[in-house]
Amino acid sequence: MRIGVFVCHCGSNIAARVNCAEVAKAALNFPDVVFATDEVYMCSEPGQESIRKAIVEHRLDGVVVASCSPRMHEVTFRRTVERAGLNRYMVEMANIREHVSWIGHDKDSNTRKAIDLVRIAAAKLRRDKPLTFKTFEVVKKVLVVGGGVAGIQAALDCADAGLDVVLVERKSTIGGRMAQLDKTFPTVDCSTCVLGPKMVDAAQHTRISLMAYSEIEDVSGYVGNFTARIKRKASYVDFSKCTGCGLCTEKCPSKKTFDDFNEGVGTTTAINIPFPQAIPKKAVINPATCLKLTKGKCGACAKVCPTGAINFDMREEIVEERVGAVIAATGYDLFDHSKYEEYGGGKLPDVITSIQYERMLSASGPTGGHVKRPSDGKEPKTVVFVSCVGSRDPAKGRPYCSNFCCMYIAKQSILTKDHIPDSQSYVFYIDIRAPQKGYEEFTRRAQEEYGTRYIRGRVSKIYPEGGKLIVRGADTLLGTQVEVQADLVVLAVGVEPTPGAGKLAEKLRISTDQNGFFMESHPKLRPVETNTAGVFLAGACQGPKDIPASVAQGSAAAGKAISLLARERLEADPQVSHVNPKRCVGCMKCVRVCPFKAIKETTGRDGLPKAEVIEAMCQGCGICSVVCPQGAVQLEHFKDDQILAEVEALCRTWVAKSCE
Amino acid sequence: MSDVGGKELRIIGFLCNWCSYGGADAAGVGRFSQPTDLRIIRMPCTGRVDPLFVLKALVSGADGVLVSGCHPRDCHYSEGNYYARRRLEVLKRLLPMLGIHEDRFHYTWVSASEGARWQQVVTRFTERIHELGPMDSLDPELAVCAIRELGGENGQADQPAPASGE
Amino acid sequence: MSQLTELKEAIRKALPDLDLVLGWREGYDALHAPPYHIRRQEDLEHLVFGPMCVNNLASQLMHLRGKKVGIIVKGCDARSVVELLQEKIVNRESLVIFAMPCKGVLDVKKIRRALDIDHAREVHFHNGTIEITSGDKTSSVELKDVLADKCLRCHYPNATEYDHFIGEPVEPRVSAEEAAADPAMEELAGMDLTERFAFWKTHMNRCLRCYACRNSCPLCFCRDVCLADSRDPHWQSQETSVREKWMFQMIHAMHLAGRCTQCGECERACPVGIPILLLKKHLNAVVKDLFNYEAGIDPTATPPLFTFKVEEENIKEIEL
Amino acid sequence: MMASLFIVSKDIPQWLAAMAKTRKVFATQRESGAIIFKPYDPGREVVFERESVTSCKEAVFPQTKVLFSYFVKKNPETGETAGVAIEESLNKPAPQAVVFGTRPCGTKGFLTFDRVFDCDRIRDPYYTSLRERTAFITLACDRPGATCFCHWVGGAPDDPKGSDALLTPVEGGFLVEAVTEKGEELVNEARSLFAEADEKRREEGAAVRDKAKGMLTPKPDLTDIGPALEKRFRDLDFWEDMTAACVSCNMCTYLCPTCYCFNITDESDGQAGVRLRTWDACMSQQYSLEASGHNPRPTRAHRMRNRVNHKFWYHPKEYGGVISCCGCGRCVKHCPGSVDIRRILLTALERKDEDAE
Repeated sequence: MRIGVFVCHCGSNIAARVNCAEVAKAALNFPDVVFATDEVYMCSEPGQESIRKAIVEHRLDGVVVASCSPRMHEVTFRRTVERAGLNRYMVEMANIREHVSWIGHDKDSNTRKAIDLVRIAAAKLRRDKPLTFKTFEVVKKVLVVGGGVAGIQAALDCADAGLDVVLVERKSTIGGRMAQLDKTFPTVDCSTCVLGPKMVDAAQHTRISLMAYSEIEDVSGYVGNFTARIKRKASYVDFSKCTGCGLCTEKCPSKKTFDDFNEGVGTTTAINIPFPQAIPKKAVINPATCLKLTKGKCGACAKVCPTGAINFDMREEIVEERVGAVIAATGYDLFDHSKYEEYGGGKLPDVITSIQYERMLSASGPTGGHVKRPSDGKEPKTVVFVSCVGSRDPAKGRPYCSNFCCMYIAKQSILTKDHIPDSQSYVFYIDIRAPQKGYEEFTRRAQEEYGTRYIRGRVSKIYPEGGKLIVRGADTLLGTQVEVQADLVVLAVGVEPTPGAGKLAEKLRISTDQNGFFMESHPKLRPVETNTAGVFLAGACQGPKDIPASVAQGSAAAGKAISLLARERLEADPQVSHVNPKRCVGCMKCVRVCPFKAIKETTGRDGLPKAEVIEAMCQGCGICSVVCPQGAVQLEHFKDDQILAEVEALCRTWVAKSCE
Repeated sequence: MSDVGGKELRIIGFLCNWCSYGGADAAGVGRFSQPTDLRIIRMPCTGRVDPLFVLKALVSGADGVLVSGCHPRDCHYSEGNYYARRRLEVLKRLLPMLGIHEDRFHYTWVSASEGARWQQVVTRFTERIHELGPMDSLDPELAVCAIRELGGENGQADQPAPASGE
Repeated sequence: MSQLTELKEAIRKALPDLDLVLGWREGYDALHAPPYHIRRQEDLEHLVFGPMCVNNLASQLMHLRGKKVGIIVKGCDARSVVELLQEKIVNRESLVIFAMPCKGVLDVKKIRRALDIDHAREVHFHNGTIEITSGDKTSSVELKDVLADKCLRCHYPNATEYDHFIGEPVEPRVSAEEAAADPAMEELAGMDLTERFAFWKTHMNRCLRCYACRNSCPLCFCRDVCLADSRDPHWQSQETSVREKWMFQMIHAMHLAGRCTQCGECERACPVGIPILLLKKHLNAVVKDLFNYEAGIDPTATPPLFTFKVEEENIKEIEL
Repeated sequence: MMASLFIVSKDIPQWLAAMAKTRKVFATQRESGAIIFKPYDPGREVVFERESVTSCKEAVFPQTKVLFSYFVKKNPETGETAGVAIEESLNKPAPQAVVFGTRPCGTKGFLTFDRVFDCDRIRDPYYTSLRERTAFITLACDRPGATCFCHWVGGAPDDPKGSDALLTPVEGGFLVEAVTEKGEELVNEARSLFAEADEKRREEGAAVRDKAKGMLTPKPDLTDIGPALEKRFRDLDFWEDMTAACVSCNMCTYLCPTCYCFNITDESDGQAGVRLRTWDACMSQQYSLEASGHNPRPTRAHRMRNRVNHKFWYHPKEYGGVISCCGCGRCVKHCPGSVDIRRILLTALERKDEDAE
């Protein structure tokens, strides 16, 4: 083999702390290395051109690039060598930037380390062989998980581009958090008026199949060919018959059911349609409170239903869908403020969450848009907003900012004044975060036009006294203690991943970050991709974000899915496992452990069982390789011999050194 | 911090491409300085890390071996690190019976976002290997000794080359 | 009817449906009973059973795939069969298991050490002693002093998986706790790291790389395509250095982790007395501790290293 | 042959130490119950009472021999190959060596090696360079065991063939007879340790040898063993039955004093490497494995047939009728399956008139 080694200075990023010329010189002495050079920017056009030229001039059949992380530029250099006529897999990278120059201060040690990393890359490359990829057909269908505004946007964009979409929503209606909101900032326009038409579009789009009241059971397969098993939960109402007339909800005698949509502000019936604009507008029975389902008596809804849609024998069912891409848009949940003992631990009726307040403000909400204290139903005159409840508080395990609370506090204080003109709002805040277009002006309006009083400081205690709530906190600007006698306290509870997010991440084989939000592939350059090909992210499931950001990300994720599925066939990564039938003894341990069911049992020429890899299904993890005691299963480009060569390349130099 | 105790030891890291290799990248991006003894071998998944690679490294002259992958539940291939956890734990408990200090081997989970944690892992592990010192050596390989006799280590054989093999 | 007669009778009846039955026959002296194949009724006359039947016949099953095979097993051998069933090397339908309750087998090396005998013409067992006639001299020794170590701590004298159980089950020699106590393990455990390193270096130095350990192991069924003498993948050179020889034992031990039934054939087979079973015993203890698993008990179980739990009760992540 | 001398048992270490001054001395020592050949170490006891497990062939035919090492030189400017430096191990003189305490059967094993590695057609320099420099001090056998059959194959418990000196155990010490000049030299180097053996001692020695011979079991006539094996060549059922206890390991061949097969492998990192000659074993599946994956000896039955046939049929055919088995019985005694080569021979002989189907 003839190997060329290309050492990148990365400007001064590498060169300042690694003697690149020396690395190149040392590399020239490695087995099979016949060319070595160093360049200022290997990834630049002249840099890539020098690789191409050297390949031709020196008849190279493999290239080591010592530069930044392969996670950054492996694809770039694969294209470079391909342009020069080599197989794209005949490149290995030595990461001498992130793993060397950026972390080590001593130039000599760094240079030695860089030489070693080039040595192992060359040792591995010697055992690389050209790989040719196979192509496979893609399913031109997208699964969108979550029917909030981000999911709806993603579904609509995909469908408009001609892709079929399965939109799965856990609740009985799409709309998500946005549907719960009364108004949106900074325009203070009606949330439902903005969202409603989009929901209708989604429901009526011929390419979108809406699966409400359903959850993802599991997802198998790989990019272009996922199989999702979707659980349709038992709603006890035949959606194909239900017209959403609502007669059943009027007759239902079980009226003490927790009102999920209204966040427990008021109660609802066991059979329920969450809100008038629900899409699909279908009733769903809550089995925990339904008298028929719990006690076997009643059935009032069935009697009144004009279409006979009620079916108490309904069972959940699993529906299988084959899709080519998945967009996760599962949104967010809210922090449980009962963890704040000092704020009453959730036991003070007049300390409510911002989303409960939002429902109260909503004309279609449980109070008909009248702001009432939960304890006595009276209109509050003094309303205190407390920001960062479960945000920016490492002690509560919530170190991050929830992004949009500052803005909705401003909005809610404005709305409070609109609803109760003689009211006074107070806001306890740490910082006011209003960086987007029109946001800063909006918070100023709250203060200047609506007289909301902003107090910079944390609230230390909330306790009831004489029918009021005493909110005690610090005013850090004045350096004094403040006490406000409030009628109602609204806690701006922080944002957290939905409870099912972790499980869904496992099913989709994507990562979550330290806070449980789905992790993007690259924080800057691949913000909607994940490390699992074909799975994209939209909305607050990736991190707290407001409506415009969620909508933008929904479109972005859709764009990624569209460009992926625009191709008829995808290229399968050829770095897959292969079974050498001469070595296979047929113990099928590999079959047992393969997470992708990519290895099957066949019969060898000797009539004995042998394992065989289904290449299109293999994802290249290499678990099989380790359980095969005789090394019959080998993962291309991560073969035993390659890893052993890397180990030996490192140890052998050291052994030789220690002999001295 | 780059030079622990003045002399480097041979430490090999097997890192999963998706999490810990990215974590090490993140540490680099964050300029979290670390000792330079560690040499990282990139693996597709900790599920690919055969415990025998670790043993091979240790008997071949490595003073310490570090394996790092995705946190449980975060495996890119959904299950690789679960298998790895079992194998590597068994391996860790085998080492003392071989007369090899179990601290020469460590396995851990570092995600792609945990650059600071990676810095901590590398720093502590390197310090620990330096506390243990170089590994007891076995007989040097024949090849190594033979090459040394030839003076070939610097690529400068001391006799004129017979033209064989060309 | 004696146990042997009963066994012969059972085999006689089963033989027409089988290609062969694995058993032990009389050897070159009364202390050795080599494995042999019973194919015809007349072969049965050579069949013997007793404490000299040391070989684990399950080692042969790999070579006999595709055939209908009968196998005579002791309690410990049966565990190897169970493991092979688990690993789908053996098909239960094409196997007929004749289970013999076992009171222990001899360790010929111990006998050689205890008694100065050249040729054991006759061997008799009674009342816990073994009486050996060599030349014109008869000497005896207590059976417990010449039984294989594994038998002294045996907790599985009766096969758990069988088609025919011959005779009455015997009581385990010791309780489970006593079975766990192992002087050889304790000795190794009592050493410090340097001593243990030196211990293995010394022992491995005399290893011949003859692979008697590997090939006697009922679970090393990939012995013909073993990593130790493969060029692709190239894990090992053929050099007989301690490094290579020890590495092979590490491969052997790791590949058996969670699978080894401690039948002891590897150590018995070693011509130069390397205590290679120690590593496997240790790993078995580790596996028991971590996964509460013992190999070769349940034919439907999955060996612990080929499965996992999302939450491992007994693996605590150690922070540096 | 030199007149008999006598050495008391406790002086043996002194003799060994004297020889070890200028030579590499291999002697039988006990490790974990197994008697093996190891380089002499004054701190360790040399044991004689039993035949060693390992044969002494390591001394002349090391299990691993570096034939040569090489290094591909590169032009430091261009990285292109500039030649290959080779170091031949033959250029380093082998040390003088003494093997102490082999039995006559084991010592005789090298006569088989000589026929193969040092004959008219071939002179293997790696072998002969060591062979020439190695002397054998053999211990006559006073009590053949259950697995001994040296007399079947032309040997005897006191056969001096191949030895440089022969010791016979007697009360309190050993009778010593130098067989060759080399042997004489070894005795003379520590002459003060030896006394002339008196009549009584010589008679005692003769009695010991006679007694040993008397202990041997009756021997069969192996004249027709070649044709008998030939008859069984295609009878795979026969070999299948004979190998029912075989696990196909390499032990019998590695312990055998006459098995001389080797393998040659290169170990290289692409630039520097060694060529190794290591023992190989025909009982291993790999031995006859072809590059295509085809194996002409796919089962242990095929392989056992080769081992037995080679020793008792092919080798005698090639080398003037000499059987290449020394009858030491190691392959029987240490075999994990107690496979008895004698039974194979006897059964083949029994069925020599029977044609294979």
